[in-house]
Amino acid sequence: MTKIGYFPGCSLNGTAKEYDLSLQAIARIADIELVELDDWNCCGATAAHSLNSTLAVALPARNLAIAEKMGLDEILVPCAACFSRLAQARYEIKSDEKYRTKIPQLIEMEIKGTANPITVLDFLNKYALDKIKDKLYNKLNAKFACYYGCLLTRPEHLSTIERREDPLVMEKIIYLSGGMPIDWAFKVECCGAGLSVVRTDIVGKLCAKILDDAQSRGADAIIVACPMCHSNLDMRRNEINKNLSTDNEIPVVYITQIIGLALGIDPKKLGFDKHFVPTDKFLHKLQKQTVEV
Amino acid sequence: MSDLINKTSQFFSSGIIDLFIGYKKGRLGEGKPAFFTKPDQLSELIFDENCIVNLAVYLRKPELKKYSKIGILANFGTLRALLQLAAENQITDGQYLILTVADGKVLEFANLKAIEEYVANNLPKPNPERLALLKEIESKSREERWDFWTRELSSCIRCYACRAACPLCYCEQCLVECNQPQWVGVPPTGLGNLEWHIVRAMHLAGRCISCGECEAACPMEIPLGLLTQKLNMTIISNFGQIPGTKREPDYALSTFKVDDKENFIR
Amino acid sequence: MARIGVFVCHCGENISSTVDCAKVAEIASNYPGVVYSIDYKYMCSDPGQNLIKEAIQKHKLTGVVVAACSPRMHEPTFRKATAEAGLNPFLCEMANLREHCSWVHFREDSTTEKAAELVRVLVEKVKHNEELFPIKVPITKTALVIGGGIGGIQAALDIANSGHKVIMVEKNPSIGGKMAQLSETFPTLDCSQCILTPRMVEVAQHPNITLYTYAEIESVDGFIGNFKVTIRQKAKSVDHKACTGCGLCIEKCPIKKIPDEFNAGLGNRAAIYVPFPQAVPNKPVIDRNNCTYFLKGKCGLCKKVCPADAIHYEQEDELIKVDVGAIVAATGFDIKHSDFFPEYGYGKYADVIDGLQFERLASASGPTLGVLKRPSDGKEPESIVFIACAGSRDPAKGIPYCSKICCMYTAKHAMLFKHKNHHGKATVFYMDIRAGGKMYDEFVRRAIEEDDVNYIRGRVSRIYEKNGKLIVCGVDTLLNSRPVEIEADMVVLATAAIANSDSEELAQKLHISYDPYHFFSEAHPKLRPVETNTAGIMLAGACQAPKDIPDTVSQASGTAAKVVALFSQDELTREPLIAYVNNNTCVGCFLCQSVCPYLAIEKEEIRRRDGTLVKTVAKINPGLCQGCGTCVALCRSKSIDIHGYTNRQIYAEVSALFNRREYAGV
Amino acid sequence: METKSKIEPLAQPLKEKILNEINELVMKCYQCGKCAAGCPLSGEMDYTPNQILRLLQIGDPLCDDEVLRSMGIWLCLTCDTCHSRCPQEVDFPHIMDFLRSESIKRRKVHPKAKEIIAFHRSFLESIEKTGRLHEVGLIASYKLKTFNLLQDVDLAPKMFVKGKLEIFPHRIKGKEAIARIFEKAMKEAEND
Repeated sequence: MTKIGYFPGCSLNGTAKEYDLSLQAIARIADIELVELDDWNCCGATAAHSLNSTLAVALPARNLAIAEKMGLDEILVPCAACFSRLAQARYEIKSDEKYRTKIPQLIEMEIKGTANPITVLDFLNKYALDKIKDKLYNKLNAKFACYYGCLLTRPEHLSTIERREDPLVMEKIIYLSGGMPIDWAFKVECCGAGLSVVRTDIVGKLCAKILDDAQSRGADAIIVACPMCHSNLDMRRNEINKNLSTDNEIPVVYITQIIGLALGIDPKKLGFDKHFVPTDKFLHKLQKQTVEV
Repeated sequence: MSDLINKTSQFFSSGIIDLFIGYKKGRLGEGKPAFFTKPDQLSELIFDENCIVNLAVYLRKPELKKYSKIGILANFGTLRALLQLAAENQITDGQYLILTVADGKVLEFANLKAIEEYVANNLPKPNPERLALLKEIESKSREERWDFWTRELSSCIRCYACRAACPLCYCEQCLVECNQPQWVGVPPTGLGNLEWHIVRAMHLAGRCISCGECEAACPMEIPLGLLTQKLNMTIISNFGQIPGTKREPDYALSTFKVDDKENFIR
Repeated sequence: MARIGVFVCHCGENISSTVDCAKVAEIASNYPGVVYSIDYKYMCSDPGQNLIKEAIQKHKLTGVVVAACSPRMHEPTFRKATAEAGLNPFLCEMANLREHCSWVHFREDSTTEKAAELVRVLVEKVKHNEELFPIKVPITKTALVIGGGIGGIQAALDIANSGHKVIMVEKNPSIGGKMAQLSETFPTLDCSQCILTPRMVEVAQHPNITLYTYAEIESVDGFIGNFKVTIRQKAKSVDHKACTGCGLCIEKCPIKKIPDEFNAGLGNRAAIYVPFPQAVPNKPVIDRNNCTYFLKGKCGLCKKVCPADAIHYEQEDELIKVDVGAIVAATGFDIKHSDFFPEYGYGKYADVIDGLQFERLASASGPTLGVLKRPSDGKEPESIVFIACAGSRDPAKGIPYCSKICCMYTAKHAMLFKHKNHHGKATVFYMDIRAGGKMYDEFVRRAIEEDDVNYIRGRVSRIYEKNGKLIVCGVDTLLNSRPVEIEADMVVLATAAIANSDSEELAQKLHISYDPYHFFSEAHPKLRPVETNTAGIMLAGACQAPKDIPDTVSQASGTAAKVVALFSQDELTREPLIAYVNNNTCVGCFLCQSVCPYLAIEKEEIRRRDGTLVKTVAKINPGLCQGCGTCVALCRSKSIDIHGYTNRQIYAEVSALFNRREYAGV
Repeated sequence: METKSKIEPLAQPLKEKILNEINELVMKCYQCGKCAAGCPLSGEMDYTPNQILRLLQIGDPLCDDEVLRSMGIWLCLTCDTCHSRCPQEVDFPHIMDFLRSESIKRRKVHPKAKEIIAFHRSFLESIEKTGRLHEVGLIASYKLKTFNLLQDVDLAPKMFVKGKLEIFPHRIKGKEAIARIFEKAMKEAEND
């Protein structure tokens, strides 16, 4: 059984429970053990990054140090925002002498930067796809708009994705899982997650463009790999629809949920009932066979 | 041994050679270079582990000019010397009949390519005692090394036996014999000795085939081979070129490349 | 006995402000062999030179040391003066008191002392100098022109019209180059083909020009006046002598869907083809990579229908050796192609095209016969966005330079569009308008003022497609960076002009240098703009840097003048400061051969009178040797030396430095 | 009694500080506007990215002041679109980070940005206390700070029903260690 470090981050314990559920379900089928970091802490998110640059490195660095101590080489970080913070912290520690000496004093732990954070897309490509491809159960008879947002594709020094302006890695995963990815124009545009609470008006405008494009090209669902993108596009739907002429009802689902469906896992166990935008119609469109996991 | 003698004798009788350079037994049991011009002399021909002299050194002697077809019995050092001489345009493919004895069998090399293959397959490992000695010298401080070499070289009497024994020292006029300008001081004392041996080592850097003849020839027992060996090791580790293994020129110290990363010459 | 004269120059105050020049002259007068010594304010002036000339004659000098500035500056001056006084010019040497002493030290006694030492070293050297005589090299009065675009055509015609032979090599099946692909030309809007094609015909018919099309340079050896060039004539599979150019083969060829290079991929051609109707020569070649006969061994339709029996499948590449005296590289440029602009969807959206494709769409000979139709659906566009600096001035994409031609051709494109569609909307996104040139800025103003082209200052961030329209997202930086989104039917990217993909390879064959972007380097950016650092090889056109047609033609004529000036002499004179071999001591190991950067070392056989070989020794080719001295340093037996810098001379200099004596109480 | 006179150093242009402290050269910007064209928020900003760079390029204290008081620096989402498309490779998000901390340090924060900072502060407080983010605590604290008492009231019950809100925070074992990290990092920021 493959063992890999796991940093769920605060969202997957709260607003993005379905992401955690579906990811764990896939991992079980793919025979991968996700080893949660002991007593991990919040990465600091945009807040630390906006207010205190030292804190912005120190908070994620503590998690990296924990992983190192646990002997983990790779940490799966499903939240793109957390991934960005962890990867940036590792980058700073490895490239900046100042941080190399300062951080161990702050976190009171040794850190070399040996544990490498990876995104959920890296994880699926590298560990899961091969193992689940024989276990695919359902044909995903729907069109999917794969949405990357900013933090999976940028900045260049952290991203592992090729063709940053027009990435295809998520599309490839969806295609291999039996779905039909569509070409659309807003897959790497920013949804405005950092201002979700304080400037919901702006978020509404940005997300409206994204949803509108996906709808006009006939997508049945938007696929995301980031809880920030998800909460913006899903929970803020009322705010978004104020900017659109007609109500947009496209469900926003995690890539892990879609793969879960392809594997025949019961939608409830994948947390489909936890979305704000109803997913019934979408699920109905797909075949309904399920397996026990 | 009869096989070797028989074969050589046949080469004489069929007119393939009119001179054969080999070894006969010396007074102390050593293999002594011997020049055979008639088959009936061949009873003295021997080849064993005591035949260490590098016979390639004779090939360019003017005395041999009257012979048109020469055969040579080559030990491993001689074979490498032959390859290096070919790379340096001094002998041509097919010019000599070249024999060696391996595992009791006589081998005749059809051409230089065959020698190249044979050499490649039989390259010996460096002598560990030698390597230990080199390591020991390397571990000394600069001053200690300077003292070591000035002491060793101060005994040089400038007999130039090292030059005479070396199969690759074939210049018609050596630069020590040039007096305008006088590159190297003539009297066998401090600086002049140092100059001579450094020049000699540099001239063999990347060319020395490590036969050990220079050191064996030195009447003052100066460990000359260490200098060339150290230079060779540096070249092998930096450029991967092993002298005396290729019949085409492949000389680390003299190759201009258009895409050289240093642009001093463009 | 040596009789040396020393001439110490003050260089105004450049030397005398820190060096006591009179003292240097006085000290030098005590050096062994020095019979005359003097200082003067400006030694390079007429009276200064006369001092030298008079002293040579009056004191019967055998050597001259001028202690002044760098030899780079005035060595030719003083050597000429020496020669005029009847002494071999190479018996004159310079001690560099200015750059090596006065400019880098303060005024102190030791500065004067150092100056005196520099003079002494040169006095010792000049005692060993020998009389040297310039080398004469014959000149083959035929020029090779590589590339048959407008640059190559102009150079070839100018040289040929001066009465010299020209060989032109063009890699494509026709000459004409990029200019043949253009629709109209700025700033006059005259038709490109109308002014170009008569010149193409002139090249083909000129008695002094031999034309090889569909041919490439295989190798170049030799040196100025004496190049030996091998040309690879690629197999055309068509006998051009027999072919009448009737076109039946092209008509019958079943393979017709090959993207047409001449139309920048916007049209198709057959596997046997003439690139365009006005091609020179106007006879087809077979593209073997796409021909069924060559791929599968059957078909042969063209051969069957050819009335002249001109199709020869068995034809092979031919290597042609020619001797030429000068080479003109006029290989032109390329433009950056697809996948370079993912944010602009270049390569993804059919209607995002490059400038050359627009030229073909606008050209009367193009795939749409001059009607602007967008590639995706053939619709005539109502709104076109033109984006300047697409890749140029973009260090992030590896091209920091300005491509120079885009500002003008973008204005032209917008104008051509507006002329064809008066109600159409033309928008140009630009960063700066660089329209330096006769009537150039007026041309851009005309596009803005008369043709109502909307120029927006700002760089486009991205382009996406929505409902059949291309949405172009930019800002107007002149309007408080207000966001601008324009719906366009077509977008034209003025993609960067780049060097040809094979330019590095050609530069290496020619032994010429190139810049980091693989454009060929000129010898001096201001004073020698058409020559390369390799004597006898010149440049014309955009192979050197992006250039428009007028600049290319001017440079080509300049290059032709250089070639004709070279050909006006029968022999070439070179400085004799080159290596030479001592045949007595050379043992012929030829390790010097691989070290020579100029391939100047050859083999020479020394034979007795009866023809028997004594030995093979190294020989320096005086035409190729540049006197760098690398071989001298390498030669173990010291058999190579260099005229003017012999081992004896250098040794004398070095020994002088080590054997210091007090010559005056400095 | 000895009195220490504290002499204010001559105002150093921000662009020099940016070069010295984070090694970004604002002079590289040639004002093409590609950043503003791609920025999802440039329409909302008082100064767009290129305009902020222009103000910095001038190097005048008044211009620097305008930058630090601008709203634009607070709207930046750090999405990196500007940087990834910049032909001159100016790492603008990096410069933005610097400008925000400088703006707080010099007490020049735009009035409308106070809510954004309040949110960030509430967020950090939540982490400082428990080691992880506690959404209920965060929202409550943020509302107290901003008096936006009605914001998102419709969301919370729904989230609770869907099991997405925890009423009580999860406190990690190493929360003292986290508190010490905060203490040291804050002290450092003050000393800078």
